Order: sequence, then C-alpha cells, then structure tokens
Amino acid sequence: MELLGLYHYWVFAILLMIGFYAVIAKSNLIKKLIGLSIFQSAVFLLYITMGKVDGGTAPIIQAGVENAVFSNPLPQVLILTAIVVGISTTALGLGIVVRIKEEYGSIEESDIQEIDRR
Amino acid sequence: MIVLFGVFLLSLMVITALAIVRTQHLFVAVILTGIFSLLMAANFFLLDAADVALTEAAIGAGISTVLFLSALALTGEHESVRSSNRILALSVVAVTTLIVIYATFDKPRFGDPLAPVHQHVSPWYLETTPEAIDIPNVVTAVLASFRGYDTLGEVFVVFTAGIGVLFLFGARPPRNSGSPGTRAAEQGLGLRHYLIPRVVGRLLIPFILLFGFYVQFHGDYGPGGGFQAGAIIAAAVILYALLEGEAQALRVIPHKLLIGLMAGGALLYGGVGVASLLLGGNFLDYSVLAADPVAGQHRGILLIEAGVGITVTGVLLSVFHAFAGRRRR
Amino acid sequence: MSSSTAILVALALPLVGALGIALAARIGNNVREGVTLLTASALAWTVWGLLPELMAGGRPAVSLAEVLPGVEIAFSVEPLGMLFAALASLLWIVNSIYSIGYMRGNRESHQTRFYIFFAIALGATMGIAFADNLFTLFLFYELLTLSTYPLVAHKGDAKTVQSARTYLGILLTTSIGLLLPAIIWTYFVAGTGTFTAGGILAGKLEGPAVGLLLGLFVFGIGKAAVMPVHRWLPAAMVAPTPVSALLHAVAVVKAGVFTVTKVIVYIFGIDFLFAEPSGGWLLYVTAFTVIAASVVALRQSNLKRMLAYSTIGQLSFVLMAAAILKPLAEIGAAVHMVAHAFGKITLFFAAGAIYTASKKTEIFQLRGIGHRMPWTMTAFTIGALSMIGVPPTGGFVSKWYILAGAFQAENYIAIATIVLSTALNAAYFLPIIYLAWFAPEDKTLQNEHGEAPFAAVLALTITAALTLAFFFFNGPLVLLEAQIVQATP
Amino acid sequence: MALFLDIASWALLSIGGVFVFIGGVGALRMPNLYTRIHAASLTDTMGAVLIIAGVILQAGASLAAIKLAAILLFLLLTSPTASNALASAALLAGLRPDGAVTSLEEPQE
Amino acid sequence: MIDWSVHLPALQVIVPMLSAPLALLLRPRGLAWAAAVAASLFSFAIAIMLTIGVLAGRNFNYQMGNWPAPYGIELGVDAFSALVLLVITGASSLALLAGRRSLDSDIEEERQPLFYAAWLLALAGLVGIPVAADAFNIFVFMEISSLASYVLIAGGRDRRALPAVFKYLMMGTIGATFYLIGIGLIYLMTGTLNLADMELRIHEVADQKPILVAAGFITIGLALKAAVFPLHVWLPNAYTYAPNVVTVFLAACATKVSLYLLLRFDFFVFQPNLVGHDVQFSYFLMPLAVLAILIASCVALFEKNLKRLFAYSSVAQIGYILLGASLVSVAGLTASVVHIFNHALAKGALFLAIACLATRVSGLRLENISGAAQRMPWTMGAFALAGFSLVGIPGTTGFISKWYLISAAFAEGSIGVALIVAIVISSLIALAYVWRVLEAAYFGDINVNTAPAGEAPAGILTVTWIAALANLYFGLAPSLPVTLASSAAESLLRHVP
Repeated sequence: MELLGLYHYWVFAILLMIGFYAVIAKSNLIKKLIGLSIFQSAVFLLYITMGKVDGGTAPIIQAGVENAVFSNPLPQVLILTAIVVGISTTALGLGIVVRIKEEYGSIEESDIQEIDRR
Repeated sequence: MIVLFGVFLLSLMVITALAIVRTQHLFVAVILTGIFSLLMAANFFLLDAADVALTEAAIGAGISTVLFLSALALTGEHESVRSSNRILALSVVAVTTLIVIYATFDKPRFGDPLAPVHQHVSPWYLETTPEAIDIPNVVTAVLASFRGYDTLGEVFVVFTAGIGVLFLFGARPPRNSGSPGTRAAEQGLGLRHYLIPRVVGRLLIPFILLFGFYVQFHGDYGPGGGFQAGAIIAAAVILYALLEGEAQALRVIPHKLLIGLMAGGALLYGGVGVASLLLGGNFLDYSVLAADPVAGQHRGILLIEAGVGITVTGVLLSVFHAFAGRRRR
Repeated sequence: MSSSTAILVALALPLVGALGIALAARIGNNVREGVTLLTASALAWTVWGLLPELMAGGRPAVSLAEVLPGVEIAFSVEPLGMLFAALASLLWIVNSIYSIGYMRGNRESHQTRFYIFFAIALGATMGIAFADNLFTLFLFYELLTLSTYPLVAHKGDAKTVQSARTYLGILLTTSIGLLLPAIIWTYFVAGTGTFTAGGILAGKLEGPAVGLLLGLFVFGIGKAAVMPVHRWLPAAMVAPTPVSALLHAVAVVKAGVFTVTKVIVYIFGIDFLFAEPSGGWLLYVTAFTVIAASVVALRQSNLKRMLAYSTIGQLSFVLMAAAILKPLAEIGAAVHMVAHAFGKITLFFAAGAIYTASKKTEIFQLRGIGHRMPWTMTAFTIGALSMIGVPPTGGFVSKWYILAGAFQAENYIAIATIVLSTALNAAYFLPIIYLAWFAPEDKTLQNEHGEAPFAAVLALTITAALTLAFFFFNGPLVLLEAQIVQATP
Repeated sequence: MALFLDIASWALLSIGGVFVFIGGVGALRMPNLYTRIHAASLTDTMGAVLIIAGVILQAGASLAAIKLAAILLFLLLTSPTASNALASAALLAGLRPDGAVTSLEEPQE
Repeated sequence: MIDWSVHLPALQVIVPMLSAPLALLLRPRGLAWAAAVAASLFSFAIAIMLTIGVLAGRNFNYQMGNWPAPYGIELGVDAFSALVLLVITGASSLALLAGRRSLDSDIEEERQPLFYAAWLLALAGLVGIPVAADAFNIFVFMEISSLASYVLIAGGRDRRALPAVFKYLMMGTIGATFYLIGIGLIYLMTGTLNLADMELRIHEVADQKPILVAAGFITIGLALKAAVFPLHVWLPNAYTYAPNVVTVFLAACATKVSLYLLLRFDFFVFQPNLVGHDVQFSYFLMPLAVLAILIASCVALFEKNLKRLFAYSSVAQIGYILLGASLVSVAGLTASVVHIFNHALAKGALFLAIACLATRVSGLRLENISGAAQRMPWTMGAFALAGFSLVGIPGTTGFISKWYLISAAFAEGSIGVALIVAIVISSLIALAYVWRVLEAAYFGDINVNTAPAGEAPAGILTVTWIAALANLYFGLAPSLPVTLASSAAESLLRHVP
C-alpha cells in the first residue's frame, strides 16, 4: 500500500515530465497542445490521488448505509473544474493553431519563425 | 487485487504517454490521447472519483478527441522530425521532476484516513450535506452549492473558450491558405454513403440524448451533472452531424440558437445568483429561493446544473461547428 | 499686493506671458514682442517690489502643496534668491530689447517659439530663485533644462540638434543621476530639505559622507559647469546669441552657481562645512577649473566659444569664493554673480551685435572693427575690463571682497588662483581690445558695415552702463547679502 | 446455488478473457487492415458478451444487472457498426484488401 | 431593503461577468460597445466605492452562498486589493472609451460583439483575482482572465499576433498549472484552500518538503504570468501585435494582477511560517529584478518598433516593482505598490498616445513618426507628458515611485547604494529611449509619404489627455495611492514575524 502511494505520486511526476517535455521540445504546435493536456491531466491525478481514503467509496451517501467511509469530495470538485478549464484551453489553442496554419501554411514553430524573420 | 490493477493502469498510462510523445503521426498521437484519457478515467474510478471519471471519459476521451481530429483535418497530420532545443527541455524537465519527487517524501501515506486533507474541511462537507442540502451526492453538493462560485467561474471559462473560438474563426481565411484536408470534405457530406452506420446511429442518438438527460438530472443522486450531461448531449448532436452532414445539423440547431444557448446558460446560472441576492441572501445563497432552505437549495442546484448543461452543450457544439465548417466558407 | 501673492505672481507672470505671446503671434510680430516686453517689465516690477521688505529683514513665504509627507512645493524669498531673481528679471527686459534687434536683424525662423520658451525659461528661473526647499528647486531646475532645449536647438539643423543633445544629455544625466539621489539622501538623513539659515545637516552626517554628498550636489548641478561637467556650455553656444547672453551668461549658469551656493549656505551651513575637512576638495576642484578654463579660453579663436570658456572660469570663481567659507567671501560670491552677469551679458551682446552687423565670428577678423562699431566695441571693452577686475568696473568690487575673504581664511591657494586667473583674463581679453581699436583692418575681406541694429546697440549700452554703475552703487546689495552671513550663527 | 452461479460466472469471465486475448493477438499479427479489423471485432463481440454476462451473474438480480444488460445491448449494436465504418473508410481511402499495406500508417496526403 | 454596500465585493465581479453574455446577445452595431463601456464604468464606480470604504477603515469580507469560510468561498477587499481594483477598472474604462474608432478599424463588425464580450470577461477575471480570498477560486479567475486576454490579443490585425498569442497561451497555462500544483501540495498538507485559514494551518507543517516545493511552484508559476525577467519572453510580441487599445488595457493591469497575487500569497501565506523565507525571497527576486531593470531597458533602447519598445520597458518596470518588494521593508513595499499604480498610469497614457498615433501613422516605427509632432501636436504632447512620467521627471507620478524606491534603498545600506546605482542608470536609459521618440517626433523633419495627415480623432485624444493629466495630478497630489500603498504595505508586513 505504502509503495502504491508513492507509485501514484511518481507516476504523477513522470507524466508531468513527459507532458512538459513535449511542450518545450516539440516544434509542432498540435504536439505541444497534446503535451499540455498530458501535463494537466498529471495534475488531475495528483489531486484525485490525495483524495483517496482506504476502503472508502465514492462520496455518495446511500440511504440506510451506516458509518460508510467516504473519499474526500473536495479534490474531486476541484478537478471537475480543472478538467473543464483544460478542455477550454485546448479548444482555444486548437483554434489558434488552425488560424496559424491558414496564415502561415505551417504549424511548425521553427518554420513560422523563419517566415517572420524574412 | 485492486492494488495490482491500479499499478497496471498507471504503468499503461505512462507507456501510452511515451508513445504519444514519440510518434511522428499526429493522427495516431490523438487517438492515443483518447486512450490515455480513458485509462485516466478508469484510474479515477479506482480512486473513488466517479464524477471525475465520468467527466474525464466524456470530455477528455470524447470531446477533446473530436476537436483534435477536426483540427488535424485543417492542419495536416504529420509532424516534422526536428524538435527544437532538446537539451534545454530535458534539463528543465529533469529539474522539475526531481523537485516534485523530492516533495513526495514528506507526503502523508496514500489513502491515510488521518491525513490533514481528510481531517480539516471535507468532514464538514460530509456532515453538513445531509441536513443543509439533503442530496446524496456530496460532490454535487460541494460543486453546486458550497463552492458554487467556482463553478460559476468555470462555466464562464467554458463560455470564454466558446467566444474565443468563434472570434478566431470569424476572421476570413486568407486566399493563399494551406492545403484543405480531405477529411473536411467528408465531414461536409457526413456519412451519407455508409448505410449501416447511419441506421445504427439514428437508432442510437435518442438513447444517447436520453442518457444525457439522465446524467443531467440524476446528478444529485449519482455521479453526473451539468458538465457531463452537456458533453454527452453535445456528443449526440455531433454524431448526428457526422451522419447527416454538418449543414443538416445546423439546420436542426441553427447558429443563432447555439449562441443563445451559450449565453443563456451562463445567464441562467448568474440569474440564480442575482435572484438570491434580490431575495435578501448573499450571492448564490440558494436557501432564500424557497420558503424552506433545503428546498431552496434543491431548486437552486437544479437550476444552476441546468445552466451549466446548457452552456456546455452550446459551447461544445458551436466550437465543433466552427472547426468542421471552417473549409466551406 | 501682499508679498506672498507677489511671489506667486512672479512665478505665474512669465507662463501667462508665454500664453499671451502665443496668442499675440496670431495678430502680428509687433504685438508679440510688445507682449514680451510688457511681461518682462511687469515681472521686473513685481520682483523689485519685494526688495524693500527684504531689506527690512522680512522673509515672505508661501506654500502651495504637500506632495509627499515632509516634501512640499513651497517658496520663500531670501537675499540670495532675491538677488538672483532681481538680476534675471532686470536683464530680461534688456535682453528682450536686444533679441528684437537680433532676431529681426538675422531673419531667424520660428521666432514665436523662441519667445514662448524664453518666457517659460524665465518662469523656471523665478521658481529656482524663490524655491524654499530642495524638492521645489529640483522641480524648476528640470523645467529650466527642458524649456531651454528648444532654444538651443533653435536652428534645427543636424549639427545644432547634435550639440543640443549634448546640452540636454549632460544636464539631465547629472541632475537625475547625481542631484536627485543627493536630494533624496538629504531628505532621508535630515528629514527635511527646507533651506534653513545655518544649514540642516549639522550633526546629522559626518566624515567622508559629507564630502560625498557635497560631491553629488556640486557635480549633480551640472549648470554650475564645474569641470568635468562643463562640456554642455560650449555646446550651447550654437544657440542664437540672445539665448547665450541671457541664459548662458545669466539665467542657467547662475542658476547653477546660485543653487550650489544656496546648498552650501543653507543645507550644509558654512561653519559645519568649514569644520568638516572632507568637504575641502571643492576649493581645489573649483580653483583648477578657474585656471584650466582660462587657459582653454586663451586658445579659442571663435569669439563666442572664448566667452563660453571664460564663463566657465568665472562660475567656478564664484564657487571657489563660496568654498572659502568665510562671510566676506560669501558676500563676494554673491556680488560677483551680479558683476559677472552685467559684464558677461555685455560681452555676449557685443559678440551678437558684431555677428549681426558683419557676420564675423572669429577673433582674428576683428582687426580695427572698433572704428566701424564704436558703441559696440566700447561696451565690449568695459565688459572685458570688468571680467579682468579693473576699476572702475563691477568686477573689481567682487574680486576685492573675495580676496578679503581669502585673506580672512588665510587660504593661500585661493589667493594664488585669484591672482593667476586675473592675469589670464587679461591675457585673453586685452589682445581683442588691442585688435579692435589699434590694429589696421585688412582690406582683403570686404567689411562694408556700420553699427548693429539700434535695439541691439541700445541694449548693450545699457548693460555696459550698469557694469560701470555697479562699481559705485553696490552698497545696498552688499548690505542685503550681508544678511546671509549674519544669519549664520 | 450461489456456488454454482459463482463457478458459472467465473467460467464465462475466463472464456471471455481468452477471446479478448485471441482478438488482441490477431490484431497484432494479421497481415493487413481488414484482417486485423476482423480479429479485433472478435474482442468486442464474443469477448465483451461473455465477460459482461459473467459480471451480470456476479451482480445478481439488481439495478446494476439491468444497466449491464443495456451496456451489452449497445455494445452489440455499436462495435460491429464501428468495424464496418472503419473498413469502408479504409476502402474509401484507397486501401485494397490484398495485404499490400501492412501497417496502420496511412499514405501521406 | 437590501444594504448593497455589503455586496460590493461580489458585485465588483459579477457586474462585468454577467454583462458579457448580454454584450454577446446585443447584435446591432455599437450596442455591444455601449454595453461594455457601461459595465466597465459601473465596475469602476464600484471599485471607487470600495476604495472609499477601505479608506474609511472598513474591511469587506463576503461569504459566497452564505457558507462560512473556510468551507465556502470567501471574498475580501483591503487597501492593496482596492488599489489594484482601481487600476484594473480604470484602465479598462479608459481603454474602452478611447477604443471605439480604432477597434472598428481593427475588427470586423460581425466579430465585435464577441470581442467586447471577451473584453468584459477579461475584466471580470482580472477583478476576480484581487477580490478572492480562496486559493482555488483565484485559479479559476486567473484562467478566465487569461483565456479572455488571449482572445483580445488575437484580435490584432497583424498575423504575427497569432504565434504571439500561442506562445502566451502555452506559457500562461504552464504558469497556471504550476500554481495549481503548488495549491495542491499545500492543500495536501493543510486540507484548506482559504488563504487566511491556510496561513494558520500551514504553521505546524511549515518545515515539510511539500510546502517548500509548493512555495517554489507558486512563485515560479506566478512569475511566469507576471513576466518576471527571464520568464518574460511571451510579453513583448503579445503587446506589440495586440490591437492598440487592448495593449493599453493589458499593459496597464494584466501583469500587475499576477504581481499582486505573488506578493499577497508570499506575504500572507509563506512569510509568516517558513523560516528564513524572507531572506530567500529577497535573494531570489532581487537579482532578477535588477537584471530585468537593466537588461530590458537596454533592449528597449535599441528597439525601433514603438510598441515593442515600451513593452520591454514594461518588463523593466516590473523589475522596479519586484525590487521594492524584495527589500521586505515597509518603505520598499510601499514603493512597489505605489509603482503598480503609477506605472499603470504612465504606461496606459503612453499606449493611449500610441493608439492616437496609430490612427494616422501606418507602421508604428521610429522612422515613420519623424516630424509627427508638427502634424499632431496634442498627441505628442500627451506622449511627452506620459514619457516624462515613465522616466521619473519630478511633478509626474513616475517621480513619486522613484522617490520612494530610492529612499527605501537608502535604508538598506551598502546593498542599497548598489541598487540606487542600478535604478539611476536605468532611469537614464529610460530617459534616453523616451527622448529618442520625442526627438524624432519634434525635431525630425517631416517625411512626406509617411507623415500623418492630421491630428487624431477628438474622442480618443480627450481620453489620452485625461490619462496624461492624471499622471500630472497624481504626481503633484499623490496622497490617494500613497495612503493606500502604505497601508497595504503595513498589512502585508504585519504577517512577517
């Protein structure tokens, strides 16, 4: 159990790393956005992980079920919000990428810099 | 058993993520992202986060994949091999990761019921919900009432995104714009010439809508709520657009109506707040909406969830149409 | 009119005048210049009207607004400021008369802009003269710099703009870079920046810090043109002569030395500074500047540049007098400001007159010009003699007091410098006088010209007369300035 | 009885697992798209049916069982349709069922 | 009868927020603009009321949905946030009033309702941050403001706006996510999101690793959004290619809000509890600030594009604000808070003047405006005034900031002297680059084919002059910002042991 706990956090760290790497290193704008969404979902994992309680269930209070253990509802709420924020950012980003493609005929960062330099 | 499953899922996620970063083919990358989100959703479910799992599945795996695909259709699917400033990236990333890992050591044990997270605020929610709001799903209670202001903000984030995409695509594309993707044309026609999908699709759409409304209004009792429902309903309409062609879909739900939905939902939510203000309560204090505070809470939550659903549906659909309709102007 | 309102009027008049000039220019040039003269005389009348109260020992003051806690915009009249204001306002009239002649004689462009900014500059000068604390003084100091830029850059061709940039660059850099920190430091240490008899820093600051602060002030006040921050003054000579005459012989440069003197007397306090060894370097620097500037002046062939370097020398002369830190020397410094002002403005007027009449700018061209322009050259001679310090001219009076102060302080460096500089002044002025009067003019270059326009001649005659008169009637001034010294415990 | 149900459900589950496994292997090893779709479709017909049936037996007569049944029904409707759509899309994209192309990589546009 | 003054903090946010959908529904031409202006002015009025209340010693706390903090979301307004609110709403109102004509030329008619809706959302998001007292709520509003401002910037006519926005979006999102991680770690250790509650509960776990890491993440994330020196790379292009009035709006307040948050978070949550955090804070920020001041000024000195020139100068000015804060003294914090206000005034006026120029001059480059002053004297007059304020000529707002900053530095002893040298040098550089523009405009000779046709439209000119004169007014009678700033500084420092 102990190990699994750390494992969750480490997976969070690794996913964070992968997404972040894609954002920085990739030249393709769509790839950057994909990296960004991985980056964000890593954070979602962090929050949800910290909300878990041993032997707990989803925080939905059934009638008649006494002294049930519930996991923490708050992180879930926060992440619901965060997920929606994430998709909004992605949508806007994609819109910008499409416009860039239309204006520059490319979605490679390096090409765009080239075009602007001349 | 569960433990093993969790480890398995997590490892699978890492592998998928690596594959996503490595592949040159954006189409593959997008599909893998969808899979990644599904795995994430399953993982959330294991961690007792039913609502989040549902949302992640509907939005992460469903809608965002659709958006990415329609964007790909307009931009082309292949990534050029060169990726800039590797060294910098690696160093920055390595540092960040090390810091994060360093942070993990003093963390309270995973699932420890005595961790401060479970000691301070959340118990209050679990205790207060039954008498103050009296709905089974504590997540919905917190989302809609205790932290309703966040949710309002969230709705407006979605709204902003919708406005943004419409604004961006309001600009005329220049003459010398890049190669039109073939897939766009197909979206134009829909799947007219595929008989079986059309039949089955037509059969399914009502059920999907039904399920959407179920999720919308059952949110107080089980996992679900405005966001998930909005996503599902939007998915149904998008499916319709794929089958019958986008133009047809727009004929059913015209553009004006979509704008109306976007703004209307947000206004409905805000309106509930203002109403509670006018009835002498604080902003978003639903208790004043009815004689009995609890009933007031019910009413308020119902209304704002509806607002959320409407806005999300409107925004997702108009964003979809904005992307899909881009070529044919 | 009550004295405090008089102060405000004195500040407002030039600005109102500038507005009036702008409007009058639409009607016609004569009206415009009429307004200028009117403003100038009104200003002089107001300022001189303050004199009696001051002689009686009054200190009229007025406070406008408190900008920051402890930092306010306030004005007050005290002998030094009075002297400065009176001088500037008086000479503005003369100068306006002269400018009319000069500007018309040379058919300058943008004359309206010229008169407007001239008026604004005078307003700034009044502000400096009457400032009651460092902050207010700094405010108008910067205003003066900015408002004179268009005057220096008047011609507008590349070379002019270049040297105008030097002018602005040096003045603003020094003021923001050194003066402002010095002021803030003062406020920080003393909690106030108000000019107080006997100084405000005594006991607040000691050791090398004093020397450092003094340095920030002296070099921060670039207008005092202590070497090495003197470069702007020769650069400013590209301006039309009236500008050089009033601003760079009187208003701007005097603003510099005036500020430094005021800081020494009212911020540090001469006794405090005298007791504090680390401030002693000022005397040496100024002394050096006096000599060096005179030597450079000796080697100039262009008349106006020569005058410019002579000005640098004379300014440091005043500062050195102040740095002697003895009552008599302080009086001498104040008196010398006046004497030099009369003398130098006369010289510039003369130079301008020569240029207007004959387009001559170089010294060697002046052979025998005295016979063609007797009035001008007579005035020039008087001015030159005053610079050297020969009786019966104003220059003699001031040198006398300064010398007395130096002896009082047994400051032999100062004495040596005074003697040496007198010799040098003689060395670069006498040849010109000789050329002008006794050398035969060479027929090679055509110089069929007579006197300068009447207005110009009138102006320089007046100033020359003042130079002479100052030798005989300097009593009231000395009495007035004596108040500063008595005021210091 | 309960024991019998348990055994039955586990049997269904494991057989379903086998089918899924076979489908996976097929999807990897088959030469071209169409054959792969063929193999893969095995997963979500037989595999899914058996596994869900097993789970239903686990759940017993409850709301959950009904929900599962509904899911099963929808799966049976959608997954063949999906396979069909995929295949015909490939056909439209100009992929001929002769094993010419041996990877998912589509020809670049 | 309802006592509205209680609800002011909530109204401050929801007025612009809810008028956004309305503006979207107002299709006919000009109506959307009118709605936006009305909403913006209204929220400006609310901000003024709040300020009056704060000056009267009243402090506003508001329980959203009437749920007690820390369980519900709490709003709070004190001197610091009141000042920031004034800046935001004022900037927005001025920019909108000025912007009608120039936006008409930038943005097609059918897109305008969307644009104004986005503007109102940006406003709502920005005001939402200073008002909020809940860490996660701040995140939500941060996202609203960011997304909306991406939209606004993307409205630029130049296509280079798009890559600029994309970069901004990337870095902005990373910053926000870092902030989210930080919040998550703190929440993990304390179980609360309410700032005040956090300050108390963080105490016993202060020495644990997650908290330290959280401090790091939050600082970096906010620094990203605030364009603190090495992380400023998104700013210059974003400001340069945005529509002119958008630049006015964002340059005046976007980064300021992140700075506000940085200070607020650091002093309220970390300073009281983390041992030696104030020292780390100074040692981390002071060098960055000095580098920002010097390097960015130098870059600006050699920049030929007007808007980018002043964008870089913004980076330098952010350096000033940080410098003041990094002294961790009342004087220093007062200086930096005052500068938040003053710099907003100066930059706002400058960019407004530039917007005026843009109505007549094509391509805002130095060579194109040579001699412009003869054709548009009023514009250049306002420009000169604002420019002097930026440099810190006495009598303008900039001077007040410099005065406080330098006198704060004097208190620091030897380091202080070094800082003063840096400040002085950079002010001189600022003088140089402002003067380059003025000289080109005033003494450069008119170039016939690029010279402006005439003076800018009266409307925008009036607004510009209002802003410019505000620089003069608050330079001579700065009691309002100074009072707010000093009480803000004290309240911030009250949390430092």
